[in-house]
Amino acid sequence: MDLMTLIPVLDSTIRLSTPLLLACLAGLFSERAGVFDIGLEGKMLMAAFFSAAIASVTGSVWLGLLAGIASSMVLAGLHGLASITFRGNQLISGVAINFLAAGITVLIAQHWFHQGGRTPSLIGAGRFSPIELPLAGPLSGVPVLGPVYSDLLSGHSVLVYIAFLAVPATWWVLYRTRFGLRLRAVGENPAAVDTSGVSVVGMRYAAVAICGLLCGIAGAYLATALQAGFVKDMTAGRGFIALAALIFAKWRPWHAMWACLLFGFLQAVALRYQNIDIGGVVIPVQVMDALPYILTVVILAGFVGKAIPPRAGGEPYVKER
Amino acid sequence: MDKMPKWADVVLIPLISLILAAALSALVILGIGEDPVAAVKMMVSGALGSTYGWGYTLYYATNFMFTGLAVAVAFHARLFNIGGEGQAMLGGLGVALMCLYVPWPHWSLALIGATTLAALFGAAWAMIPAWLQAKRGSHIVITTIMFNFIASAVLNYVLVNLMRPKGSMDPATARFPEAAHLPTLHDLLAPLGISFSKAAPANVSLLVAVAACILVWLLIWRTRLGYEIRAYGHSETGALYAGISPVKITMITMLISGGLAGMMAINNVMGEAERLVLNATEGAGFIGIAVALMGRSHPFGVFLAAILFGFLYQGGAELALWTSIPRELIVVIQALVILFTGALDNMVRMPLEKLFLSLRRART
Amino acid sequence: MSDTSPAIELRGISKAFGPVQANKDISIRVMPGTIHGIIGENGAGKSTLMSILYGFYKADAGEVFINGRKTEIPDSQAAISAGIGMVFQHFKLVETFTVLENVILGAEEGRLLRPSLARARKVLAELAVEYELNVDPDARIDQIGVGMQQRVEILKALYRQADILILDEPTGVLTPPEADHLFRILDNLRAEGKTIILITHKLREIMDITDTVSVMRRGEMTATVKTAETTPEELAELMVGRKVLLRVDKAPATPGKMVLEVKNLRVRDDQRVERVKGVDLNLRAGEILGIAGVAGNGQSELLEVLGGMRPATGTVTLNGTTLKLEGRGSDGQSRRAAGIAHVPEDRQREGLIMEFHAWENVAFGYHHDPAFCRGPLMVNAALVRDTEAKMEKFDVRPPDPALAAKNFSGGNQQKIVVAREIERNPDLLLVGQPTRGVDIGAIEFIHKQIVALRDQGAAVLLVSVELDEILALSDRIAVMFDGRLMGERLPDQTDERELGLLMAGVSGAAA
Amino acid sequence: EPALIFDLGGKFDKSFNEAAFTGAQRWADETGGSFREIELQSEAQREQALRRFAEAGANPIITMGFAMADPLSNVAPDYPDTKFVVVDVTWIKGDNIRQLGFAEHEGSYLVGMLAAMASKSGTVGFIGGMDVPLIRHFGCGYAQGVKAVNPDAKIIANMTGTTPAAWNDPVKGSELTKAQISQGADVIYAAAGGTGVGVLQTAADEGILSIGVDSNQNHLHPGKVLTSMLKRVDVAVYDAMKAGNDVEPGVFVLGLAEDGVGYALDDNNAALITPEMKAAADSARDKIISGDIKVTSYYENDSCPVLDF
Ligand SMILES: Nc1ncnc2c1ncn2[C@@H]1O[C@H](COP(=O)(O)OP(=O)(O)OP(=O)(O)O)[C@@H](O)[C@H]1O
Ligand SMILES: Nc1ncnc2c1ncn2[C@@H]1O[C@H](COP(=O)(O)OP(=O)(O)OP(=O)(O)O)[C@@H](O)[C@H]1O
Ligand SMILES: [Mg+2]
Ligand SMILES: [Mg+2]
Repeated sequence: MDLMTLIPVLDSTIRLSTPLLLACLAGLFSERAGVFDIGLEGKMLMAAFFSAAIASVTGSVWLGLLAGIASSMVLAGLHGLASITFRGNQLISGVAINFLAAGITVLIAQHWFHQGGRTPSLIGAGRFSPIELPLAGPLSGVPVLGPVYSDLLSGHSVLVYIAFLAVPATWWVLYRTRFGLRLRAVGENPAAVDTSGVSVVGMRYAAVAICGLLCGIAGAYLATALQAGFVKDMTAGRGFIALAALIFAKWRPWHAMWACLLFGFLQAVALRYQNIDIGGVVIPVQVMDALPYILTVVILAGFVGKAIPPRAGGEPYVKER
Repeated sequence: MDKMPKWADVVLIPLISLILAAALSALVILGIGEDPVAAVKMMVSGALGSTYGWGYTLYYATNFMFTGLAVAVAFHARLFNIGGEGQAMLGGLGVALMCLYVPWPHWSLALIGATTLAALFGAAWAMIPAWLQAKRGSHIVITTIMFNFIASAVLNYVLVNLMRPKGSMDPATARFPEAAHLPTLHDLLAPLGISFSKAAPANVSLLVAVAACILVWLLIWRTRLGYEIRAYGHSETGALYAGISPVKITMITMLISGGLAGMMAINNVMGEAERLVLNATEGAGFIGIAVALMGRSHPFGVFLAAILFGFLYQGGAELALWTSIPRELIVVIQALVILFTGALDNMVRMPLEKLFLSLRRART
Repeated sequence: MSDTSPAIELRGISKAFGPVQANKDISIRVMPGTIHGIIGENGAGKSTLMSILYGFYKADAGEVFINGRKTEIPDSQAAISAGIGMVFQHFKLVETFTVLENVILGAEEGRLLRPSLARARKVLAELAVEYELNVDPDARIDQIGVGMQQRVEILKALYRQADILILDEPTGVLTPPEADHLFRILDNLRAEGKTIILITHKLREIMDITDTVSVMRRGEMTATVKTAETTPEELAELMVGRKVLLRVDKAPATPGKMVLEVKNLRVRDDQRVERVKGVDLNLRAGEILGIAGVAGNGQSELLEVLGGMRPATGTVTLNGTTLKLEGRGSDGQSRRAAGIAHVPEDRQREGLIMEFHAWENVAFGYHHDPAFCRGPLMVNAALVRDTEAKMEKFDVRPPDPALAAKNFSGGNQQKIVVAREIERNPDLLLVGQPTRGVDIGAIEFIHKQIVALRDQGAAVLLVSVELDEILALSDRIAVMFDGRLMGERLPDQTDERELGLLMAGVSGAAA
Repeated sequence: EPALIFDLGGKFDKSFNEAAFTGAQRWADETGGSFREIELQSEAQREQALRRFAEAGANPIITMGFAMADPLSNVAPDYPDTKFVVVDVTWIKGDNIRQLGFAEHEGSYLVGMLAAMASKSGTVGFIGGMDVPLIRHFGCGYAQGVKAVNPDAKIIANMTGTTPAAWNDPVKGSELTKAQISQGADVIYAAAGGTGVGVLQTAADEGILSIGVDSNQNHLHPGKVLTSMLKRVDVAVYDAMKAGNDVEPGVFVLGLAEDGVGYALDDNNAALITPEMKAAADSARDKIISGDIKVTSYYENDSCPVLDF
């Protein structure tokens, strides 16, 4: 592959990695705090719908983004209610949230827009448009660097840059701040946090809220930047790929970025080429589709380094039986 | 002392959860500008008002019995098998292979053959996550989710590239031969003088599902294996003490669970579609979770919950057909049932426990 | 003293966990600058009371006064602000964090970590000098020993400038020298004017270091006395509610043929740390070998290996046949088939399935016994009958086979386990902590049953952290320290002092 | 009362299914009648939907898409008194089935010519939905039209997928569009149902021209959609509903001559189609009808003379 065919693929990798990355970081906050979340998919879907719906009604993509985030945070709150306050099973709660989002988005979409569960196509200010990085124009002529900067790095929507900036931000919050210390502690041993005089419930709700926020951005990106409107089930399993990436990254921010880029790249390739011929061996597109999941299973199996989740993950914090 | 009586645990709590889910569903219907009472009426008449409705209700219920049992069996060993969907897909592949490539003399033999291979395929698909859980400690929830996606890719490949008949455009297998067609309830009840809709797909698999309920009950509560499964589910260290091998129990339980999920295919693939299509499972693997939760992992509870969900599904399909309420309403109801009977269980349980405790205090 | 108000005063504290009344109307006063001991049997409610004081649990009723002022303690933050620090029975540390991170957790200054860490490093260095509390601030918790971890817990409290320090059974996991070190630290702290509450059930510790002592029994505070004015015997009586007679009438042993021979047994735990480091022992029919030691010195692992619960290397022969120690054939089923019965240390997590009926538990581990089975099915009626018989013989109350195990009291749960195991007439009985949390009447009963089994010719391997129990039951005593046996003693030729030294790894005259 | 069963793309796919809906709606508006409808969610529901409508006495029952062929041939014999209409199926047996095919290659030929005339780069694109002969049939006609205008033109063809999900995957449509643009395409024809929405959107965003399909999609991005290959499913549905119970069973193929296919010209693309382009396309239309131009059908021997898929 030469640069000119590679760049569009990588360009598309960045676009497709963005929702994965946002959702993956969302899951990272939640799971680092000990709240497992298989409801990333549902939260993204909810946000995708509400962002598109509000953007199409108001004509403002920013209002849409806010609505998307709010709706995702409502689901996050529900997850918190079930798994933190009522100490329910986090996995079951996640499953329920995914179904809830899948159903309710279509119901409301149909009720509001009568378009078979879609929103009207977004136009103009209803969508995020690409932004040019400074000097993208003048630099585009420079060999190698030019295309990389002007075609690959420049010209994405603002949410893409937010997603990639969220990686160092997450790292910094997690490892350099008081909040991060407490967040990690609450995922490892909530009793230690509790007896240190910090509210376990508060920390976990905070983490779940951040998770909702990031999922909200991810969903809004799908509906208002990557596409121009909502169609039902438009997340198409991205929440689960993000979950896979999270495990693949062993719950670490920088690794999460690389994992999401890898999975985004696989998607980009699978989108462009139906069957890939590598030295006479034809790899069917289904293998590309399934590769993120297969890789995750391999990682989980511990054949390539062991993925140890936060120790208190998945368990509600119960003081009194 | 228990915090509350057993009947409260197995009857009262699910009932209250169900009522809450129903109430919220009604609010949702109101919210989308429809009339809940009319909707319920239509669901009841569509799902239970005719033998046609019953035929579909029971058809769906059959699916859910298999997947519900699959989840329930695994729950007893404290394993959360989210992979029923993938296992049922693979089961479908097993059924298709058996029906298409073996010249069966009679449907009964075909049913036995197809059931066996469906169960084997489903079990095989559950085996890898089980092995990874038992031997490598990989979280079975995550691996079974991953295996659902992998299963759908496998099926996609097989249907598109291998089993699609020449010249056909659909990614689907050819129709199964006449000899592999299962008798429907119409055929079964006609000799008894009961007339049952010819169009509805409920078929002899229903009887297999009921038999499976009974067998699972026997397995869990009457056999040594069931005893070991339950012991392991309650306490892993206890199982170790008693010489119950965690690896063995995890594997066997998941094989049984996967086998049950796979067996669903005799109903939807062999009994109804009579060919294997993409997405034949239609989410039944996930509904199994709701069914097992509602049924408190007891086969009789699963049986009842499966019928309830069969009703919801058929009723929901009717709604979609005759009103402007989208079929997704049942997805929402399903979500609420899972939420209230599963995740928010304590919301109902905690106040009830307090109530029973203070009642007892008042008595003594 | 009379005009100063107490550092801590609790009034009418009550707390119920569901149906269990853990604390009933408890009042207590602790004067500043003193060490106050709290003793009581397992489950008496000591930890619960202190956890309430520390804001970990919320009391159902009652008031707390700190330095004479009524103080609401809704959470641990409030307790910390009131100057209370607590070292829990089960440490509350984040294992993947460093010592420093654990110390600052919840007591950081500002939103950023670096300044907090820097300050804590300085303070820790000062505290290390002041109180002999040396720890490596950059070590990860899961890489240091329990003694060190306890220091971290104490440092956490001191870092938060606690004036009142609660220690919940701090010596349970310590070797005697470590315990001595701890008591020196506590002395220093008292000298600084700090107030200390010490929970323990070791009477000697109470007598050695406390100024006053309170006794708890079944959720109630039965007495508070000045230590100088009481005796261990009196405290023991207060603790259990009647005169204690910790002697078992038994005839001298008549050891028969060799039953168990263990050579060079080595065991690693789940973290691959070697916990048993080459143990040799043998045991004859008709004798009881008691293994003493501070908890965590490998005796649990020894018992678990023999019971088929974990793999090991070395050789173990039972009645002349070699037992497999790894893989197939080394599990609990094979051990039972070979004639080993096992009363495990933790009846609730191991010996019983708490959700199972009593009759189901009576088959636990023996569920393949042909007497209970027909083909793959279990014959429940036979089990219920068997359970009724055992319940009657062992005086299990209530004698209801259908009751779930969790609904029996601790003593009765233990009786069910002991009945199940002893009634198999094993060649070798493994017993771990047989009377932990069991009332005195049941203790006597269980001890009698063990001796009776010995007299029938069984070999008994007894592991207990209670020296009294070891001394009362054993025909021979071995002490285990750091994964090795420190030598054997005969019960009538040794005493608690000598055994205590051995338990601390001081190997005395003979080996 | 007639009934209409949409295929998986859903009734608002702006394309194939929406054309059917438009036709049905026109009938309803004109006659004041009403019709039943359902959007399928999965393969497994096809038969249930057919049966349920037949049981309830709907007549005729109009179904969309080749995937209905198998369920329909299974169900139709059970309801001899009900008339069934199926679009895009021409090969099944049944006395009560009206099977409608379209000469998509003829319509595609015309839009192919327009594409070649509008292209400045000499490279045009084709994005198909699910990779089935039907869609290759579209692509093949299109390629012949392009080559007729510019024998040197380069045609980039991609299919969205191999399953029905390919009809409803705008993200993939958008990515494929970007890929084709990076290879130089400046006019892209989307024959991909709902996926085409993503194609048209991206083409408009990136400032190139696109060609819609089935319905008139010119209005989706006025001035940016060159034209649409019309497949008059709306007319077929309208006619079937109008005929009611008397709808005539049999196999019918509608081409340019029957006005079953064509290209769209309206205010939205008036500026894009120059009079010369229109003249060329219209004359080709006449010649195809008269037989002077022969557009090869992909079905003839399952291959295309001018394009490899
Ligand atoms: N979190 C809890 N939930 C429910 N019951 C509890 C809880 N903690 C303690 N209990 C119960 O309360 C009672 C008192 O327990 P507590 O831990 O206070 O006893 P203790 O005196 O500290 O015993 P030990 O010497 O074993 O530490 C016991 O019956 C125990 O089972
Ligand atoms: N974890 C628990 N869950 C439910 N009930 C319990 C629990 N622990 C104790 N109980 C109930 O409380 C009662 C008292 O139990 P507890 O263990 O405190 O008894 P006890 O007085 O210590 O008796 P023993 O001396 O036999 O141990 C028991 O009969 C039992 O029904
Ligand atoms: Mg305690
Ligand atoms: Mg007790």
